[in-house]
Amino acid sequence: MAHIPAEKHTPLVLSVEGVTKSFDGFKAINDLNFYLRDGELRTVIGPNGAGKSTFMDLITARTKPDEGKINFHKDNGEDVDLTRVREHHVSQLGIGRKFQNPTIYRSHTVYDNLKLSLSGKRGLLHSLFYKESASDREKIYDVMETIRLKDHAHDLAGALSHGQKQWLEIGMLLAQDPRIMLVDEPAAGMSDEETERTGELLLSLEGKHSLIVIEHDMEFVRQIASRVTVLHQGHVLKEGSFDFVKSDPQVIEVYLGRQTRKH
Amino acid sequence: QEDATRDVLERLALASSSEQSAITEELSALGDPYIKDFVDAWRTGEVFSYDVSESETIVLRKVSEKFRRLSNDEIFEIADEENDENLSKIRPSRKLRKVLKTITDTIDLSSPDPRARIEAALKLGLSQKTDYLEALQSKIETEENEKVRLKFEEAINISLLANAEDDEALKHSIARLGELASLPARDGIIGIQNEATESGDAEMVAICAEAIKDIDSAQKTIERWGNLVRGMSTGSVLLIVAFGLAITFGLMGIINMAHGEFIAIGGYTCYVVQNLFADAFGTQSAAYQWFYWTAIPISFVVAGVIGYGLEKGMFRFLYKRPLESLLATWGLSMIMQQLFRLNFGAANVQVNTPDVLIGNFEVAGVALSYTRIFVIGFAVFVILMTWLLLSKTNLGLYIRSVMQNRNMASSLGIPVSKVNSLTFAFGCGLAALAGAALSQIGNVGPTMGQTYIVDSFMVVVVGGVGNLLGAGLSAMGIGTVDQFLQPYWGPVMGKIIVYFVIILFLQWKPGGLFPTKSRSMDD
Amino acid sequence: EETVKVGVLHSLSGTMAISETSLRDILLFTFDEINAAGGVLGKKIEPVVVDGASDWPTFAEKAEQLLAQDKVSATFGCWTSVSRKFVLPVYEKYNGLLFYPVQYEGEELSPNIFYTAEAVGQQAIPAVDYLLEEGYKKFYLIGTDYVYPQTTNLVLFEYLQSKGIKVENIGGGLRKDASGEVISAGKYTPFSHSDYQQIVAEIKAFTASGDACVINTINGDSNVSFFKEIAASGITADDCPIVSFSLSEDEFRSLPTKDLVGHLGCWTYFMSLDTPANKKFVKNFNKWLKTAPAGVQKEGRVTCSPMVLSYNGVYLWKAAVEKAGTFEPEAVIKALESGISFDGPGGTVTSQKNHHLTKNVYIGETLEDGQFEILESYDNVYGEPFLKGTF
Amino acid sequence: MNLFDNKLEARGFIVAAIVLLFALPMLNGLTSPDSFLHVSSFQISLWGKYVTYAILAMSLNVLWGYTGMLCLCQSLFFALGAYAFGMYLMLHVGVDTVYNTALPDFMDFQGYTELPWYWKPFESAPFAVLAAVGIPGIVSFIFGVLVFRSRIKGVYFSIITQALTYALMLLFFKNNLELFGQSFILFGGNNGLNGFKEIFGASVDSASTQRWLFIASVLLMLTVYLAIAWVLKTKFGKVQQAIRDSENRIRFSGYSTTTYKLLIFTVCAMIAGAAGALYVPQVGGINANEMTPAKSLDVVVWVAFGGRGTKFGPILGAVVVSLLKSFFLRAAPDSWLIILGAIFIFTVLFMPNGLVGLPQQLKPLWKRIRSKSTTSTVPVS
Amino acid sequence: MLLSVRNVYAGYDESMILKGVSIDVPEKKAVALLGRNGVGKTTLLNTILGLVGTNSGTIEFAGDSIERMPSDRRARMGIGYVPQGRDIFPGLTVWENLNVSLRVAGAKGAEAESRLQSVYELFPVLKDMLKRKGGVLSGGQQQQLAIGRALLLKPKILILDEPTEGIQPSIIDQIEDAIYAIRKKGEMSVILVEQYIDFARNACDSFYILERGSVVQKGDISLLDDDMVAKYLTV
Ligand SMILES: Nc1ncnc2c1ncn2[C@@H]1O[C@H](COP(=O)(O)OP(=O)(O)OP(=O)(O)O)[C@@H](O)[C@H]1O
Ligand SMILES: Nc1ncnc2c1ncn2[C@@H]1O[C@H](COP(=O)(O)OP(=O)(O)OP(=O)(O)O)[C@@H](O)[C@H]1O
Ligand SMILES: NC(N)=O
Ligand SMILES: [Mg+2]
Ligand SMILES: [Mg+2]
Repeated sequence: MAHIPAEKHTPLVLSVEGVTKSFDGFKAINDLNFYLRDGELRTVIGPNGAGKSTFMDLITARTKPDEGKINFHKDNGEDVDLTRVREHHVSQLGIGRKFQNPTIYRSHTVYDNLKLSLSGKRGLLHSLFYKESASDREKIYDVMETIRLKDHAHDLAGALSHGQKQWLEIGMLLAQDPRIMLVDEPAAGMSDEETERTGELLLSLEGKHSLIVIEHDMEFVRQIASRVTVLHQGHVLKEGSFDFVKSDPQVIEVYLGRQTRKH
Repeated sequence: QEDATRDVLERLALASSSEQSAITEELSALGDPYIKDFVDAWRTGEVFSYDVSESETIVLRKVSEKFRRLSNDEIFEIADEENDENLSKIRPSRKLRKVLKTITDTIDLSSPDPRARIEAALKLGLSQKTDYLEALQSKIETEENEKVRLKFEEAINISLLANAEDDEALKHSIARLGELASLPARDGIIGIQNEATESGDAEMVAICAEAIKDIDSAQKTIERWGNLVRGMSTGSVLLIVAFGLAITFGLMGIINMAHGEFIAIGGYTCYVVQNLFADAFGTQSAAYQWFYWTAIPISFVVAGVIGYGLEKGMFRFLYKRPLESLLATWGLSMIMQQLFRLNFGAANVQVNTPDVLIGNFEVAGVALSYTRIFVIGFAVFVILMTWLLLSKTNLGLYIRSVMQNRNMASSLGIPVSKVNSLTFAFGCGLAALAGAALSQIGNVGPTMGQTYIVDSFMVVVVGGVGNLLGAGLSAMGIGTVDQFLQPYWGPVMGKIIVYFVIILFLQWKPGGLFPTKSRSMDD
Repeated sequence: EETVKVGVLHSLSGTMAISETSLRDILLFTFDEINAAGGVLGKKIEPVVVDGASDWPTFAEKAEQLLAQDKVSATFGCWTSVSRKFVLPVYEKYNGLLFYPVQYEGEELSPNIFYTAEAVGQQAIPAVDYLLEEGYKKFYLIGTDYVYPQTTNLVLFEYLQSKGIKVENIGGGLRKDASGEVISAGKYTPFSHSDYQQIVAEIKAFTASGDACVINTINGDSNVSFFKEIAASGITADDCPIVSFSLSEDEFRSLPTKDLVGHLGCWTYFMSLDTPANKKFVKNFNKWLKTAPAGVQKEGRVTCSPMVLSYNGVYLWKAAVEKAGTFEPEAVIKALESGISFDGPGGTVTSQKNHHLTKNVYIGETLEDGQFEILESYDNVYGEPFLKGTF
Repeated sequence: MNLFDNKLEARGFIVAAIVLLFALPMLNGLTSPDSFLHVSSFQISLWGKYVTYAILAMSLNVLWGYTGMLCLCQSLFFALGAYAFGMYLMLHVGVDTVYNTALPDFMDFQGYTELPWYWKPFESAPFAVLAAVGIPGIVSFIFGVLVFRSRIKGVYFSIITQALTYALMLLFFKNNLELFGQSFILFGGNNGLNGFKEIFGASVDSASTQRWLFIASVLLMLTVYLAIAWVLKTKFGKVQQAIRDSENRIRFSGYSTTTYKLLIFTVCAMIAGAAGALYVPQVGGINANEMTPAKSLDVVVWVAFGGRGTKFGPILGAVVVSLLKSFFLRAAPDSWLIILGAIFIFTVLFMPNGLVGLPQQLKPLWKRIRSKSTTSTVPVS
Repeated sequence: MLLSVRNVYAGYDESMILKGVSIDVPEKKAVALLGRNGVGKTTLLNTILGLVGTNSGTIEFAGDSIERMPSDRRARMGIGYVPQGRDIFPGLTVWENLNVSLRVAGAKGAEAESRLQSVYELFPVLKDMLKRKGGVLSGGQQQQLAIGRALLLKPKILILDEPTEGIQPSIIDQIEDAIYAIRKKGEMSVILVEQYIDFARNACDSFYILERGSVVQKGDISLLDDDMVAKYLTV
């Protein structure tokens, strides 16, 4: 079903080929093929349990596939098989992720959460002798501005509300400035207006970064999506423009339902 | 005939050591089974001399708390056993006992108990005395039990090692002993082999070597099976101790440093109940035999109640600070240990074994004591009980939910604080059950639990924290590996290797045999 | 009223409390007895009791505290050899005086310690002599893995061979160094070992052909597991007697004595000794227990060799102080070295120049009530700490 | 970068340094024993021992308090350091008058006439000092690689470290190690190493040696304190704490937690080893008893008691618990366990932040008392 | 009034989050609780459940004052809670997660069966996954489980903290229908915290808006107009 996109503006950054993953006999991901272009913003939708988060787990080496290859194409033309490296290495390659459930460093302040996420070296010596530069600080403040947690800069992240944690994790992703951003349900727990702002934020990142965004909020998807992949039972069910997938009867049946909600 | 025997025995008991040898001759001629009965009683301090008058001394035998006159079995009232000047305990000298032993062994050759016949035969065979050889040879004719016959044959051949008429007969005996895989004969055959080597009798040397090889290979097989059986028994000890831990630690997340002391509560409860029974019924009574079976449930309840109280008074406040529970339980452990010392003395105390658990069970050369068999059975019982509780009852379901998420459980209406208290009480009760079981194979004292704690923690992690089936399997595995390593490496190196094997095992399965699966980030 | 301070340094908590608490008790009794009789040089004894907590650095610390802060005239204490090794330099540094009461391996001689304890020659050797006399031909050696059993068994290994016992008839295993010399004989288990199934199976096989006995130097609570396993396996004292060197009447309180009936012990004192001195001693101790301070267990108490050797130590010290006319350790040691006798519950003991005691040795057989029946005695055996390599 | 959190801490540090490094040694060395200012050698060596305990506690605190690894083998590393240095001391006891050999007595017992090859290097003082730090370092590194690589953590980590302690304890209790049919003499078995005479050519027991050992211990403690304070202020310290909170998460931020943990674990083991090396000449011996799991738990108790995850807590905990224990061992030999146990339970129930948290905890109470006393003077309007 | 919260002050450790909040939930009515991130909505719900203690103020439920009661008693009195962040029991299977509710509610036999059927109808996926551990479900599946579990209790009042988070559109519709049906049939009262204003509008009778720990607006749901949304719910 999936195919390499026809428009050849930019090179691929990620190709997922023939990936299968099962848990105790249950195939969560089933012969999945997926390609992402440099600078592309791809939206992934699909029913609960379709395997979207598992897909991100596979890319970030949190889970190892049973079969298939996941290649990250570096700028220098080198390929890295992401199924053979460890999580921190994936991150160092420039793949960042926001998890579905907000995960942050609870007993660090908002500021330190961002500081730890800032792009840069991750070695032992580096972190021992790292000195915070003015530009680093500026960057952190910029991010805090964007996620509107400036007032909470020195509050412990564990004490934030659910929505604020979501924001903080988005901020951590921004601070990390990775080449590929994997964003799992960024709009969950946000108000309509915030959701829209998040959409704008993501759109502004398009081009500079490659993004994979998972969301269930159709309004949000409409806002950001040029290209949508629909996953179902671990496999690509449909791929195409928002309007194309939205009106697909199969997608409606397994995912969208009657679509009575008006906005 | 018994009257005659009794008469001789009375004379023997009162005789001076110089007169005794003559009397034993008489006795061996009698061959009455009562001799054995009496000799046992004599040896274990149940026989007394009593001065009826200046000149007359009689022999009394204490049978279930009553004194009976040896000669006529009349009950003889003794008002004050402790302070009666005329009464004094008598016992056979070491030398006399040895003589009596061969007499009783000969008697035992006709015992109705096949095991007694076997043992007696081997003893008499090993003595390699011609008199006994004859006795054995005549008995084997009438022996009907096939197993016993084989043993008789073995005994005869062992005796023949020293008494064979000629070299041919000797060679035959040796070969037969090899076939019979007779371990008792091994030393004797080696002796013959050595002599033969010196005298240059190559054929004899070869026959001996062959026999020894047979014996050794049979012994190897016995050893292997023995290791397996002993491994299970070691494993079940670990398991019993580990189950309480699996509850308090695996499920509740409380690192209970006082777990060992709860085990000791079980041991001491058995001790106290034993003493109460002894006071109430006397140690000779049939009722006394029940002390242990009564003590088991009591120990569970006692520890459970104490655990319940402690949970209410202390641990309740610590769920939000699980690491602190380590410090609290450490303090608790110190206090409990010293309270045991102050109450029961610093020395260990002694818990008796009920008569039904005395002795061992032997199959094909592999022996396992009844206490060990009991412990294996007890472990199975504890597993079943715990499994039933956790998976088949409301409380079990509540326990598991509360342990997973306290707040959510209470938001759903589960009485969390009650469940917590009951779970902790249950864990403590299990610990005490372990103590009750251990009282049969080890010592009972203030630090009795500590010995097993490290091993039991290993059982819990190898099984997968919070997984009871895993705990069962890992306990058996660890026990068996331990027993198989011991013969080669000795108990200490064996144990060290077990630990390193476990470390390597966790390399392969870091979450234990049955790791808890979760997609959550923070575990 | 003037007093003289003495130290009591035993473990009242931890693993060794099982054994050592009784020694604290007997010492308190002895001091009370002496004080009631007028004290020493007219001064009452004031004991300073400290808990060594079964922890050797703690022993060293408390020993130093007794010497440096309390300035005790003498100390009575220690059970394990390692605790003695840890306090030894302290006594030498402060030039103090320690009385050590528990059977030990020898191979040591400190000018500041008096070893009232049984040396190997006062326990193991007589016991083996007895067994040889009884006609035993195979000896299985088992012990706890530490210096006392290791050294004792090494001495016995040499001794048995000198008596014509073949190496293959000495069970438990041998360990040799690179040059092939035997450096360790016997089977060893760690402290508090509790699983003797394997070893008992081995012993059973070893004894299958008869005339075998076991020399047991297991220390502490492992003995319970060991004897329970032995009893369950059907090995009886008649088939194969076990002679234990670290089981006294006090340990029997916690052992299934029914299972031990007929097995042997060897000490320089037994509670069952039928002498007026012993009768009086036992009676007085029991009387004292009724009024003993809190913390002293009052029921079911017995006396045993380490207790009596502690008791003897105090009286020897008293006699030496009186002879020297001073509490100064140096003078007291001199007096002791000159040979002082005391008629103790186990017979007369005499201090030797080499800081050990000459005393009577008894072989006993265990009875079901936890007492020994005395089978044999050897009078006035000289205490010699250096036996290794002498056979 | 300022290493201290506030002025109070900085001043406290300087005062402590002066008192411990100068005042106490001087009161020991320069006053006459009868003077009431005199600090006895006994006190000096006692406090020297406590200081090494404090260092040990600090090293555990870095693991447990700051990185969330409840390590139950910290006193194993301490003991390894002590053994390494103890071996050096053991080889410098001179020719014993009893045996007429320079070999350690336990070797002589077993008929050794020559020092085995693996003991030989320890005749050299520099080697022994290096080994005291290096052996715990190597052991912890190898063990750490195994454990961290396979992501053993949480209670699994605690228990596996306990198993390591236990296994090595059993080994060190042995007199001989039998391998390949040969026996190797180990480290004195249950008796361990003791009876030392000389250290770097000076008498171990002399007052001045004890004084120098005390000073060296204090120096090490102060250095470790500063190092911890420094690391806490760096990004490394933040990574460390993030590992404690959510090790899984920080991997996705690109940090190799395995490497971080390995370094922390190894360095802490080396610190513990160094403390052990300083401990052994001050105590006069080492045996495998120091490796029992209970000893490692003692350290955990010190840290929890003083205040986990605080810089000063472990020091306070180690010293106060040791002091209390030492005091009650003599003052209440029959009931000290009960007293100390009750103190621990009290601490847990009523002092959630340990001893160091006490002032903070008492502040509101103090405020209330003060405000009460002030309101009572002000007439109600 | 089924539930009335009166002038409640509550918070964590040192920081006071709720500053004198009062809300009323009538019998058989659905109330929406709205507000920006971090204003204290979850805190308020936790206070009602007793997971966060009150400093002052009263909470009355079905005529009893409950603010000093332990959470589990409150729950057994008839408060069902679907927390934010789907606190299911990860180590229990889906079936066990559901069974907990049935056991607590004492529902057996046919009664239990019918309750289960209605949950399966709403969330068919759960039925296929009864044997799977809760912890391995996908986010949306966990959310469905959490809602199902609360429904099985048949509480007098159902408290939902952003229940639609992470759920696919078709099922959100069904949840909306379900709440609507509950209201219609008068089965239970509902407190709904939502960011999805339309969802709240469709599902609820009245609303409260929280800002910095205080109620700033309340009224019938029809009064919730775009101005109000703009003023209080956008940034
Ligand atoms: N470790 C695991 N063990 C067993 N099953 C798993 C595991 N991880 C995921 N699954 C199953 O795989 C399927 C896909 O889960 P995943 O979280 O990827 O779904 P999703 O598309 O992200 O759904 P949602 O929209 O609800 O977040 C689910 O049915 C889930 O139960
Ligand atoms: N555990 C906690 N400790 C301290 N402060 C907390 C804690 N949880 C929440 N807070 C603070 O309380 C305030 C209210 O949080 P709450 O979770 O009630 O917000 P909310 O209205 O539910 O927000 P959201 O829409 O993001 O879920 C927030 O400012 C948050 O920082
Ligand atoms: N000296 C002893 N028994 O350790
Ligand atoms: Mg998902
Ligand atoms: Mg909320």
